[in-house]
Amino acid sequence: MSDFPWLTCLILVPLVGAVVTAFLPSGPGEPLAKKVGLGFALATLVPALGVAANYNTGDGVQLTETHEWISLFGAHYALGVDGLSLVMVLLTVLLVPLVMIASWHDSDKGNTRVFFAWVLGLQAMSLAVFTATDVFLFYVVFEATLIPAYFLISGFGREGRSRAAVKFLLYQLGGGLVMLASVIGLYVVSSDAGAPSYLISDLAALDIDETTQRWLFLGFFIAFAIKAPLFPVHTWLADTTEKATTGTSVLLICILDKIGTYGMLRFCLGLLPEASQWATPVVIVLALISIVYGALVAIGQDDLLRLIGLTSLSHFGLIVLGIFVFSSQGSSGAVLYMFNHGLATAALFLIAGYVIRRTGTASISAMGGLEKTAPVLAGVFLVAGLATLGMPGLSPFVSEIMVLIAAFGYAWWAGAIAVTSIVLAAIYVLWAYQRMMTGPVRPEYGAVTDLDKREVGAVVPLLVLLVVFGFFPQPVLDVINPAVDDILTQVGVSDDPPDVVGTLPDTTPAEGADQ
Amino acid sequence: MIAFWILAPIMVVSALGVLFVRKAVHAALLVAALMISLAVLYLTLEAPFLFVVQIIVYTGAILMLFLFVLMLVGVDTTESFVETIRGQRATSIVFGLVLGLTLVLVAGQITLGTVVGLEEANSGGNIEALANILFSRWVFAFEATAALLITAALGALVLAHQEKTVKVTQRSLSDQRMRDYAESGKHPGPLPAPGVYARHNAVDTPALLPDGTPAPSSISRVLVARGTVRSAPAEADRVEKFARELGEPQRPSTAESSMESNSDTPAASAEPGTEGEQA
Amino acid sequence: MTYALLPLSAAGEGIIPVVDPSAADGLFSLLWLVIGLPLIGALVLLLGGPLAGLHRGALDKWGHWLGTITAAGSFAISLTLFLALLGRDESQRQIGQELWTWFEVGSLQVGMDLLYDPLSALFLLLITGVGTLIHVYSIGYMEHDERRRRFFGYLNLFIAAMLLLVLADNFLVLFFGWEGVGLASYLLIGFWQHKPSAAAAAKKAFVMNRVGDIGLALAIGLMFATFGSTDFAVVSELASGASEDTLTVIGLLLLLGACGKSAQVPLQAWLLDAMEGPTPVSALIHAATMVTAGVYLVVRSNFIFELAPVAQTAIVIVATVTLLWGAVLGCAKDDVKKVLAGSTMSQIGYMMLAAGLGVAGYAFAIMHLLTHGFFKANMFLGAGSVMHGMNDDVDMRNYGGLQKMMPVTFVTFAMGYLAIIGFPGFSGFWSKDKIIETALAENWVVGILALVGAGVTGFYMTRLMLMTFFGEKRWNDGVHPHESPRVMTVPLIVLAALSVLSGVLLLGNWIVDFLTPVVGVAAHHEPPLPALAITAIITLTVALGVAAAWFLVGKREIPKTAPTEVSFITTAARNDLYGDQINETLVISPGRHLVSGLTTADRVLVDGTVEGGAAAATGLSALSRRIQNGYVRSYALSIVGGVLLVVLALLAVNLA
Amino acid sequence: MSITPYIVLSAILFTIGAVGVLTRRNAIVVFMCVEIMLNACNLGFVAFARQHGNLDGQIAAFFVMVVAAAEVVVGLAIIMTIFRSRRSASVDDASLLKY
Repeated sequence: MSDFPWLTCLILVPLVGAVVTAFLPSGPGEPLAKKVGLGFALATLVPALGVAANYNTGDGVQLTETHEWISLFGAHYALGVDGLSLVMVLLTVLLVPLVMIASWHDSDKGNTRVFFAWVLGLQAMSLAVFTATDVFLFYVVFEATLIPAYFLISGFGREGRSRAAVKFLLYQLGGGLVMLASVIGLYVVSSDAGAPSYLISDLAALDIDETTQRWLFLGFFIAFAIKAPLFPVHTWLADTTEKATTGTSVLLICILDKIGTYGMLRFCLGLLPEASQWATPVVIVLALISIVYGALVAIGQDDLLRLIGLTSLSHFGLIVLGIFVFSSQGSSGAVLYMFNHGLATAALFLIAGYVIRRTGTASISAMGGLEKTAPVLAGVFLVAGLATLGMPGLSPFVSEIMVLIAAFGYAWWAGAIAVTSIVLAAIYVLWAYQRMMTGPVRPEYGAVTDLDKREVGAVVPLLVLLVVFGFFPQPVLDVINPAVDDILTQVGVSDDPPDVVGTLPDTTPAEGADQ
Repeated sequence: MIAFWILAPIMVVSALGVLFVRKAVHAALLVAALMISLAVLYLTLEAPFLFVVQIIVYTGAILMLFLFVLMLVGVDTTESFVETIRGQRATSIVFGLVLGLTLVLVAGQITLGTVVGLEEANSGGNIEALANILFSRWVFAFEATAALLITAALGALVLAHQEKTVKVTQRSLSDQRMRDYAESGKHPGPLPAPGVYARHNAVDTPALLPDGTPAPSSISRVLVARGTVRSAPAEADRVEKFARELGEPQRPSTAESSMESNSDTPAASAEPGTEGEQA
Repeated sequence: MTYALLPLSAAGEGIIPVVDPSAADGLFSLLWLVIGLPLIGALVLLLGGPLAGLHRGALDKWGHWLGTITAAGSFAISLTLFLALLGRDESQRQIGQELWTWFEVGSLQVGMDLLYDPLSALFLLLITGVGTLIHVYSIGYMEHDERRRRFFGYLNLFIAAMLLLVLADNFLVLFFGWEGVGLASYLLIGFWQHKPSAAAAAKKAFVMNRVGDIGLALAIGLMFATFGSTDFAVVSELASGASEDTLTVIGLLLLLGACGKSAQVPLQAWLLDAMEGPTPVSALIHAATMVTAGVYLVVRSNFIFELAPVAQTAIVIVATVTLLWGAVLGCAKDDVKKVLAGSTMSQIGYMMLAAGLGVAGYAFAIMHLLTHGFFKANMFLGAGSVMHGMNDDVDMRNYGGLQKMMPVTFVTFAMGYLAIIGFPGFSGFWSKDKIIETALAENWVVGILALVGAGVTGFYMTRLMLMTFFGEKRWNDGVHPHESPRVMTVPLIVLAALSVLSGVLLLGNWIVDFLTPVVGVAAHHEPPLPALAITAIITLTVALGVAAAWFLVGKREIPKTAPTEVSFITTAARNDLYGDQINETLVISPGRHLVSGLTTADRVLVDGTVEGGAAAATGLSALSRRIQNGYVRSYALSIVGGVLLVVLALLAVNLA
Repeated sequence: MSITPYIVLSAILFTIGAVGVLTRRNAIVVFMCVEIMLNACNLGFVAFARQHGNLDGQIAAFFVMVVAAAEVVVGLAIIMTIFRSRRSASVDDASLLKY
């Protein structure tokens, strides 16, 4: 079975699903389209599990499929997974059906068929992004994700969504354009070195001179920084999350934005190691600003969805920080954080969607006392919120503490600034919870109903995973660690040894090897 | 070469003439001259087939088409030479001069080597040689142009075709009127004019029916609504009074009694079918 | 008398104990169950009926018993393990149990490992013991609350987290428990979250705790960077190899963490607000266990503090300030729970003081922690019992003369009272005495301040007793005080007994010896005065405080409303010594401005730049599109222009 | 016999045609100018055919004629329809294709 094109299959299932769903007969409520869409999303789990089952931890890039595509400039249709990709693939296939279930009625006002079709389309493109091992293919599908994303934002959601969608698109296209320059630059570099090839494995073997690397790095980094997002180029984020449906926001923030950080690891670090190290100080400062700034601005928000969007700015800051401190803890922590952030923020968004569906408003100050009438809603919101603020026992904590420890290992000030996020996160989550859920019951929400089975069903898998990976993150880390080690080897860094080196605790006492 | 040196100035002058003549017909004639000269040049360039085609197709067909259209559009329309777009003419001329000079200079500079000539290619006859190439190497292009021509002809038909409107005749109008009368009882003939049976002849005075009552359909609804309708008998009384005072002989007055209240004929009493007819 | 038999240990100073656990076997392999039982209880109670397929109402009926039984079971195991530990040789008293690898990346390996040593053992007894009693008490106290099941779930969650905290074998697992108790505390303070004040207090407590957690997190980061591990065993092994500066920084960071959790100045402001929670919560979390986690942390990290004298000094300063701060608060408050909360702050100050004094004080810190756990829990529960009888009124000015109405409560409370003021023979006497004595021996300034604190303690506790149980009846209309049900009084009686008797812990210097494997042995410092004289002075000081209370409070009429014409100090103390105002001025207000400023800046400046760019582009295109005037000839002209350009460019290229 | 004069003539005619397109407003005259440009090109083709001794140039000219014929037919039809609706054959009157 190892020759079976699992990855192509993985991409094709949702893609076919998108087409099928789009051409189903229309009708009021369109339960058929929803069911077919969900069916395809669930069917995608099959090839995804196939990939996972055929994956051998620590064997590098696997399940590769390489076909010549445009031989003139060395583009291939090349797919493959390593630990990094696998984690993101699993996250994607997990979140999409949950999003569908949770937003079962969110698209009723618009064209339901189209909503489900675009969701599947987005899933297909995202999976292609995460499994592409050819830079050109990556670029193409990277840009292709914008098509479903644009239509999901502009077609469904709150008033003013078209503007948000255009803003989103312009930002992303801008980033993509800058990246295109670097992609072309890579072609030039690789054709100068012999036959042009866009395969990552070929490109990684190239010895690119420093100035070129820096320029290429800039192109990639700007694109990924917009995608991720990082501090000065983040303003599309809050607008988009505010206007889009929460399901769309989950897809955007929890899956699509991960492409940014994924790309940083894969391309910035993997292909341009010297330039990455050259840029590290600036990137780290940006990441730190994002962490603190995102959290502070989140505190100041009254719109629940904007708030959640901006918390992600803070979290992405931490992820980028983890990536660029160049240590195994930092990088593994960052990748794990990508996964965990996906789970936690998805849960938070979906639950926020439930809240808004009940109260009819996203304004936090207009809510209050919901805990009394909808205790389960408040409970799951609190758990998701606690995950977001990094409560031990829930999975984001593990990744957060790994990143913080790594940041401290990079420089004490980086750790000290990053760690403020744990207080700020507590403030924005708990303050929002306090204003929304606690206090006396407001008369207008006296009749708010608690979650129904479908709604609970959509978030419970996320919450269960949050808890399970909070206690047992090691299986995920076992997948991530070898991939991260490969990347760090490519960069050519190894972990700093501790200042005080000791042997095993029960042998000789420590030497005073203190610097 | 002599032919060339004779024809070239003619061609340039004709072309320039197209730029400057005010009437389109003149321009067409100049173009015709240009094209015939060009056909002759083709002959000197060993292209007898094109010579024929140029004369028959271009000069004969295409240019005639131009003339037809000119006739339709109006032969005598002259064009104003006042330029409406600012800077258009000056820029055009400058661009034209620069372009022309550049092309001429470049064309004059290039050395092309000895002319091969077409003796060999035309050895079996120019037309046969052309046909050989046209129906072998260029056959697909040829078929494509055939399709193009047909499409163009159809397109032109569609574009130039004018939908013929159905002419309305007196007969059909009259039939329609009778149909309306039969179906909705709409009055088929003209409505009575106001004041014709009254002594007082004015639009605000209703006509009187043979029984002496006023005909409501003879006055405009607007006047009824305004309440400015006058009563013909009352008017007649007034005239008689004056006449008596002046000592004129009395005239018989008819239908005196029933006319008192007709100045306030309610608007609703107007027949629905007569609405607007009076106006 | 016993006291004379208890000389301070004379062994040499500077022996840093190394944590070196042996693998858990036999009985000790049950260690995980200590945490596991309440955790299971919490899961069942919180996830409730739906998951178990039970009707929710059924779980509501016996849920509180489940909670109590799991806590009791945990206590039983703890007791068994403790006895087993006593049976072991002193060098064998560190037992480690490795459960599973939590996470492992590169050289960072964190095991979900437990460490059971004498220090943990004592904490286990305190947590599960007092915890069980409070569970029992809560059955009665929360009887009429429709969400009692959930309350017990939270209590069990708290017990599990606290046990994890004290059983952790490395700083990260400790941090896990540390945050876990913070969460439980948050949930329980805000248990009546329909009250906005409770919800706000819960959030405040959590956030201030998190400020402290910054310190702990950074300390962990620094430890990893320095030692490459966060295991107690490794760090204690390697600590002597690190520079003193590093250790000082780690120590100060740990202190910050301890300040947050133990409500020490400057992170003290949350504790008084935390009294919004149900009284059993105040007793369990905000008196007996969680707030002492800071003390535990300092004692546990003794291998670092011993090598960082500056950090130790910082502890002493913080502790001294706090013990006076709390005592002052206790004097001015009329809310019975807040008096007790102030007292708790103050008493934890004593513990921190002892812990800051180093090897000489660690054992006494733990000792006082235990005795305080008993008598303060006792008093909180007693206060709860009073409130229960007074329709949940907390204002002491509405009490008075309750000793007749609530005899059991009164007597048990009195035991606690005598214990806390240090009445000779009662448990607080032994433990506090030792701390002040050690303080005097180490630094006379700190010692005298601690002494003053003891006097103030006598004052405010006497004031509380007088206002509550003696004097005129000042009850509000419709209040009919009555004794609480048996299920509430039995825990009171047990705790009262412990308050009286736990002084025997010190018998034969037992606790010092018992803790030696963990904290080492102190050099003997000769106190400036004979021990007996010091004891006399302390007792005298306390008596002064009590007498002052008697003259200022007991002899006078107590007004129904608090007099407003009072001295500046009283006003300040009533306002928590302006702790909230200081926070407001220094942190919250600037923070709020910063947040609103940034929020605006994000819209106007950052987003404005982008939107401005877009607007500029729009304007530019609006201008440039005018070129498209619709005239075909104009377009043709631009085409010709383009052709010209291309031709010229080709020429230029060819000529060049 | 060099073909250079032919090429020069072709260039001159082409330029005159182009200027005519740019300056004349009567749509029919503009069309005629386009024809002049096309014919100028044809002249070039035919001349080069002779230069190279290859009939392909003549074929190209032939095709240009055919396409020109098609174009004229459609173009004149368009002019007719425009004239019918607007009573004008000025290219400036059809200026809707703007911002």
